[in-house]
Amino acid sequence: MERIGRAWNSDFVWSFRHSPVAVVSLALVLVLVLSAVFAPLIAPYDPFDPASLNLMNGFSKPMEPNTFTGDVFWLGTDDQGRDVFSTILYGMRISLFVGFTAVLFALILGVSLGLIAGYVGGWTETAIMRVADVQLTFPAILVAMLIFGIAKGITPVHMRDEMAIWVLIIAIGLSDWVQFARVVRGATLVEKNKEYVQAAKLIGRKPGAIMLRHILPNVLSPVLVIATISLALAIIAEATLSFLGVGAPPTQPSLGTLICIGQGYLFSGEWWIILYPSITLLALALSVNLLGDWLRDTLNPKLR
Amino acid sequence: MLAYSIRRVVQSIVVLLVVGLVAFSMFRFVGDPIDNMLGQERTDADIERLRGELGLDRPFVVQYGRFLTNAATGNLGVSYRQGRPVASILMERAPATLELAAVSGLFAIVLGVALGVFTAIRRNGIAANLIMTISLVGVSLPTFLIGILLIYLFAVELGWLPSFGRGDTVKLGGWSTGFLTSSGLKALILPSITLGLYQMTLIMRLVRSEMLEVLRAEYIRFARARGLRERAINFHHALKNTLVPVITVTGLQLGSIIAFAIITETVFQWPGVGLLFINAIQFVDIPVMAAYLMLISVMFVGINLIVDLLYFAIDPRLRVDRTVTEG
Amino acid sequence: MTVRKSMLLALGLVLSCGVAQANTFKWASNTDPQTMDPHAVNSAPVLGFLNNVYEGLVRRNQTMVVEGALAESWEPLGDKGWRFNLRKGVKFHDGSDFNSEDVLFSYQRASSEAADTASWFAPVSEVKVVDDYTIDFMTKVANPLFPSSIANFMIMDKGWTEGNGAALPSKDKENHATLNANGTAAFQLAERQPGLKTVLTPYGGWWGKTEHNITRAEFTPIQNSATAVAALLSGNVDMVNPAPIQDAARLKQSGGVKVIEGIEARVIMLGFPHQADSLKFGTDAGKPNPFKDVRVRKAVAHAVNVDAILQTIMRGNAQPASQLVSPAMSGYSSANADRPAFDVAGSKALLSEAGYADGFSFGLKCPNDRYLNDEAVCQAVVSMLAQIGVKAELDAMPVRTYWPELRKDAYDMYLLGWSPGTFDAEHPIRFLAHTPNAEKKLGSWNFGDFSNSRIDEMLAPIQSEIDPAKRQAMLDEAAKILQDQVAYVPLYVQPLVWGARDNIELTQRPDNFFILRWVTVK
Amino acid sequence: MEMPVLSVRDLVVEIPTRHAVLRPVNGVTFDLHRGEILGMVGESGAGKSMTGNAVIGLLDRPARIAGGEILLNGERIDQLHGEELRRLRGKHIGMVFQDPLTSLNPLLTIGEQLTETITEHLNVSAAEARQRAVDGLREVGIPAAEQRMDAYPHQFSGGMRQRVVIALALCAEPSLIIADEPTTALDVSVQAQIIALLKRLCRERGTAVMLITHDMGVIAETADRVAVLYAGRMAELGLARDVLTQPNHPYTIGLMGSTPLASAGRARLYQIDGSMPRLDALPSGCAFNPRCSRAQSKCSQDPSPSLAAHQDRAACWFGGENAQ
Repeated sequence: MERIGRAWNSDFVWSFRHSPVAVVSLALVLVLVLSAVFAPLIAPYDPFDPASLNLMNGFSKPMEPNTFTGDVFWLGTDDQGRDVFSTILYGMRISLFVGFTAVLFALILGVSLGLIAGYVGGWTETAIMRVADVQLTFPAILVAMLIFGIAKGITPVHMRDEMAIWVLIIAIGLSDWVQFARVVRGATLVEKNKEYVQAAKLIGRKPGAIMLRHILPNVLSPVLVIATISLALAIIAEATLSFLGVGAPPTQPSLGTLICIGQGYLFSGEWWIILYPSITLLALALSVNLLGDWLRDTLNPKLR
Repeated sequence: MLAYSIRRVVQSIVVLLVVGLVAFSMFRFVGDPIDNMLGQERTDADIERLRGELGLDRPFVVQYGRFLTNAATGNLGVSYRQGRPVASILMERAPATLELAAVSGLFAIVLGVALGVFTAIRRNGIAANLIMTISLVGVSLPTFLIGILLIYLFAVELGWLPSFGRGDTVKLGGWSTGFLTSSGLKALILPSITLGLYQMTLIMRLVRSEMLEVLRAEYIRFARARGLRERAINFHHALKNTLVPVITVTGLQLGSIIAFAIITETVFQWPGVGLLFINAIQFVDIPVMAAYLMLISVMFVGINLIVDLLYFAIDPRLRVDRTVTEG
Repeated sequence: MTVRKSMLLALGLVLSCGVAQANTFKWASNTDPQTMDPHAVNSAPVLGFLNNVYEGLVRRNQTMVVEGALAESWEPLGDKGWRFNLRKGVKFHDGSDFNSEDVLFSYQRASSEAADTASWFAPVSEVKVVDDYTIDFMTKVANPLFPSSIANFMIMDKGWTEGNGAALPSKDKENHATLNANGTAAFQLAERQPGLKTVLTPYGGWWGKTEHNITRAEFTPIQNSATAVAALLSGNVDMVNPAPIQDAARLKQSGGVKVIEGIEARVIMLGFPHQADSLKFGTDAGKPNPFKDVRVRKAVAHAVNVDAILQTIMRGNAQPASQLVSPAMSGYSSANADRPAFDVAGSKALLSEAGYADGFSFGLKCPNDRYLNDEAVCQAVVSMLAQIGVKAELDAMPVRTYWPELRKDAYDMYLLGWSPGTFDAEHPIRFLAHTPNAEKKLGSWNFGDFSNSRIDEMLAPIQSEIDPAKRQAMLDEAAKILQDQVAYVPLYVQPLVWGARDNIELTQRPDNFFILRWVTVK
Repeated sequence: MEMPVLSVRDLVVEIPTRHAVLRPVNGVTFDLHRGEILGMVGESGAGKSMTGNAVIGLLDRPARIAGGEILLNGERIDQLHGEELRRLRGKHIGMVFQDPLTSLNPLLTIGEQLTETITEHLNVSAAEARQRAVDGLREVGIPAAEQRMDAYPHQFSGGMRQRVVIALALCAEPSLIIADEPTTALDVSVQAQIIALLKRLCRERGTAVMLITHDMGVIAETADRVAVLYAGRMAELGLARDVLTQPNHPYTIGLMGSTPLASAGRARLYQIDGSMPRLDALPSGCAFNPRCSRAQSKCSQDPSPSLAAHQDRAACWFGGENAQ
């Protein structure tokens, strides 16, 4: 109890409680993530079960009974009669899955490479950081596209759809590890020369393990900030790639794919097919961004 | 400085060689070039002839060397999809992308620096906070959505600006420019805003945070303690120091503009290299992809070199004379 | 009204008059003709575009009826072939004269190995120049349809083509003829930027009677259909082909824009693997191929609710199809005009009869950039098949990778659209129904290897029969066999939807060719 | 007696936080006369820099002057804002910061920094400003001052840079200099030179100096009078000679005792137990009482007696008697 009380009163939580923006955006993120995770329970329809679709429900307007079937859909339906609300929930699942997994992949890769570079030093460090520099000169989205393009060339045609999600994750993750590596390497360089590490070396403890124990806590807050901001970037990158038709396939539509599909109905009056996924994407990216911004300000007060 | 420059140039060449290797490997190993170049009704003789022509029977290193010398002399292969030399396709498309990138880069830098300085100086003001919040919306809004929104608003609903393409262009030598016709200039507006907006917000936020950092510096306090005017402090003392880190990142951002042009060009059907590239990805047109990669990397490396040199111009600490008076 | 305002108005009037006199016509399509060489690529976008620049011996008029072009008249040489009497005084755009040497040269070029149009000349045994303005095309057997089958065979100038080193067409390399053109038609190529812009200007020396009032025509490919619609709505282009079907209603409502609708000759259908032993995709991959059983194919035919597809995805703009050609084609079998009814119960019964009461899983291949809303139609088919317990895994891809996949037999079911180039029911029998025979260039698009000896037997008589009644009887029989065997499941006839500004008058031909010389700008 | 250059009365500086309002400076009172050097000593956090910043009007938000008054040459300056405050800085009050490395703008030549300050405050031509700048540099002992005008800060050593900083602080001829730990960041060998320079220049011009430091050695060498701060309050104020040799306040005694230089003659090093309390946890009564070896019950109940300028030396109930 006391610990909870202390945590509740800690500066971090205090400044969170007193930042309406942070509270609202965290609430929004939680609502969106939870509704994506529990999409199968929340969504009134399963948009991926073709047997449940009735083509005659196609293009139902939001909250209005369909002319042929009389069914009512909250946010309307798309050309196939799929409930837009359910599709958004499932699409967000894919967007978030790709986003989270890609960031996790980038984080693990970046943190390990940063640790190795900072700790081992010498030739290894030069090699890793050179690669990082080179990659940093290329925008993430381009790197992701290239990886996607190459993967598309390598995978057999019929595997492309199945592989697409994983290719996306790897492409976005690989394009995003550099920031993590840089921060961790910097912290490692500082920590490496501290006395306890030298002492640990002297008494024959494995310094690597010690470093891990001491460095990770030190870099936790910058890594958290980078991860949050990266998550927003990854979600947008995924949406962009899918929109360009080099991302999630229509069989596993993410928010970007839905917007891409909806764009075809921009002028035909079925505005809900593009509007609602766009709003969802914006809400998701904005709330994660706001949270990241707040985290950066709070954990890194000198930037406030 | 000379040593430094030489080192940078050598590094750039290494980068280009690595990128070249990636590009070559793509060409060589992603999909069978023979398969892609010959149609359905090919004969074994055709395959052998092409294999010889392309030198695919030689050792890898020889092939790579040949690829590089070809690339250096402007021979980038033939597009699988269009059946035309990639180099000439790129030459046709490059002006469109470069003009778009230049205009949106200018837009992003001018507005980004101005707004960044403004929000840093008035960091507690209502307007500054509003701008910061809007900028977060801007960062969270994917480029393609901005483009669609702008088209819908300004082209379809209001009918003020064209929705696609470059308008009329004028040929100047081998360069087709849209700067000289009114329709060309009008056509530039929406894509430039779309492309520049994201970079603008990034530059703005960067300038703001760097400026805030600088404004906290001791020499700014000292300048205040000396009774200098706020304007002199902000624009003479702080801005100059802010620009040093901003230049690096902005240089990188300019590189990204060329890459992000892919999205804008798709939305606006802007006939540049980005649109070419995205089509190449969809059709797995490897020579075009490889050539685009090489072209972009040459541009990036060039931009980076320029940025490094700009550094020298702005920051006296990096210049050669390091005479120190003992005291 | 103030003086200033009226002056501005007057100035505006002057300016708009100036523009009106210049009559620049801009149009957009989703694909760029990939070459300017009329023999290098046999695809509708290329041939349709080049029909404005090059001409054939014959051409089709607004209602698809064949009429003379570079040939003033033609007559059969018994059952040995056809004689064409060429038009005199025709000049190519570069000023050189047109004569029978050019026709012979073009024949040799278009039928060469390097050309993509060689299959058109499969029936031809020999071409003989009689004199400067007379030329004979000899056929192996009697071929009453030959003149109408070569409406897209375009004539190039021998001197120009050879002189520029383009004696043979080039599919995968650039040559002079892929970027330049020298035809005889009403328009000449003024500027060509592949993938960006192509400009045509009227040819002053054209032999025909000018019906258009265009002074300059600019073509821009716009891949993204929404962008194309935006361009039309905002007046950046005068015409788009195609206009997205879903936008037709909106375009009709908005001022200044109209929609031109028609029925294309193209029939959209589902195809099956008739010879494959096992399924290749889905969870049942490797299990025996159920589509070999006609009852399963019938079940599929009854499971697809074509009316629903037309109602929603096609927005009521298309008509259901019962056979491989649309009613507008010659040789259409009115006797077999009924298509299988939508009947889930009957479909399920057929399935359990065939031993698939619990359904099965397979892979459906589909293009996503070839036909109107092709992918959406496939998705709808997937959900309709799901109602009868058959699980289709959809794999949609660009057409460039689609055809190679089909040629590799990498499908369990596929979507195909077929537009008979001859506007006759014989055409799909030759390409889609006859047992594949590479040597005779027959059944070349019969990916599923459908084979029926009676059909194979009837093709030659259908091709050579002169008596319409006898011919129709054979075509009726063929249509019946294909329906009974469910060789394909014809779904609907694809609609043609073009969008244009109100001040544009144009003619929409059912083959989806856009002919500039019928355009007037008001 | 002539009017003091600086007169601080009951100065209170507050920092509102979410838990409480902190008072880093709480009722500080002192005078500073022309040509006089007042040493301000105390541990870090005692409020000496805060006092200096309050005087020159450079308190960082949310810190603010909450009470008392500050008079410069008889005029109140604690309520000035914006433009008036700006004109005061540099022109009437100069400041020298601790670290010469960071006090100078790295991207401007020292000539630019000097002339911009001079033209800002003195109505002189550009040429004259430059001449004054060169003179200023010469005065602080920069060799080849003319040429060095166009050098950038990084081309100077630390000591030289601090000389430049002093030249900058003095160039508009202010009547008061606030030197906030001017030698702390310098090499020991250079410290004495800088202190000597500062002392000489101020004596020559009659500039009053508020010398903030924690270095008793510097105080002993330089200051005319000494103010000892503890937890935002003035503990002791008196002539340097007296305070250093005969400290009255128990804290000062401890401070002297823990300073090697001053305690050289004593038998043992005197150590104060514990550390200065945090501002948000000040004890009741005299802030020093928990650490004071002489504390009595009175000390924990009543605040220590206030210290009126020039009257008592130490703010201690027992200071006067017990010290001797």
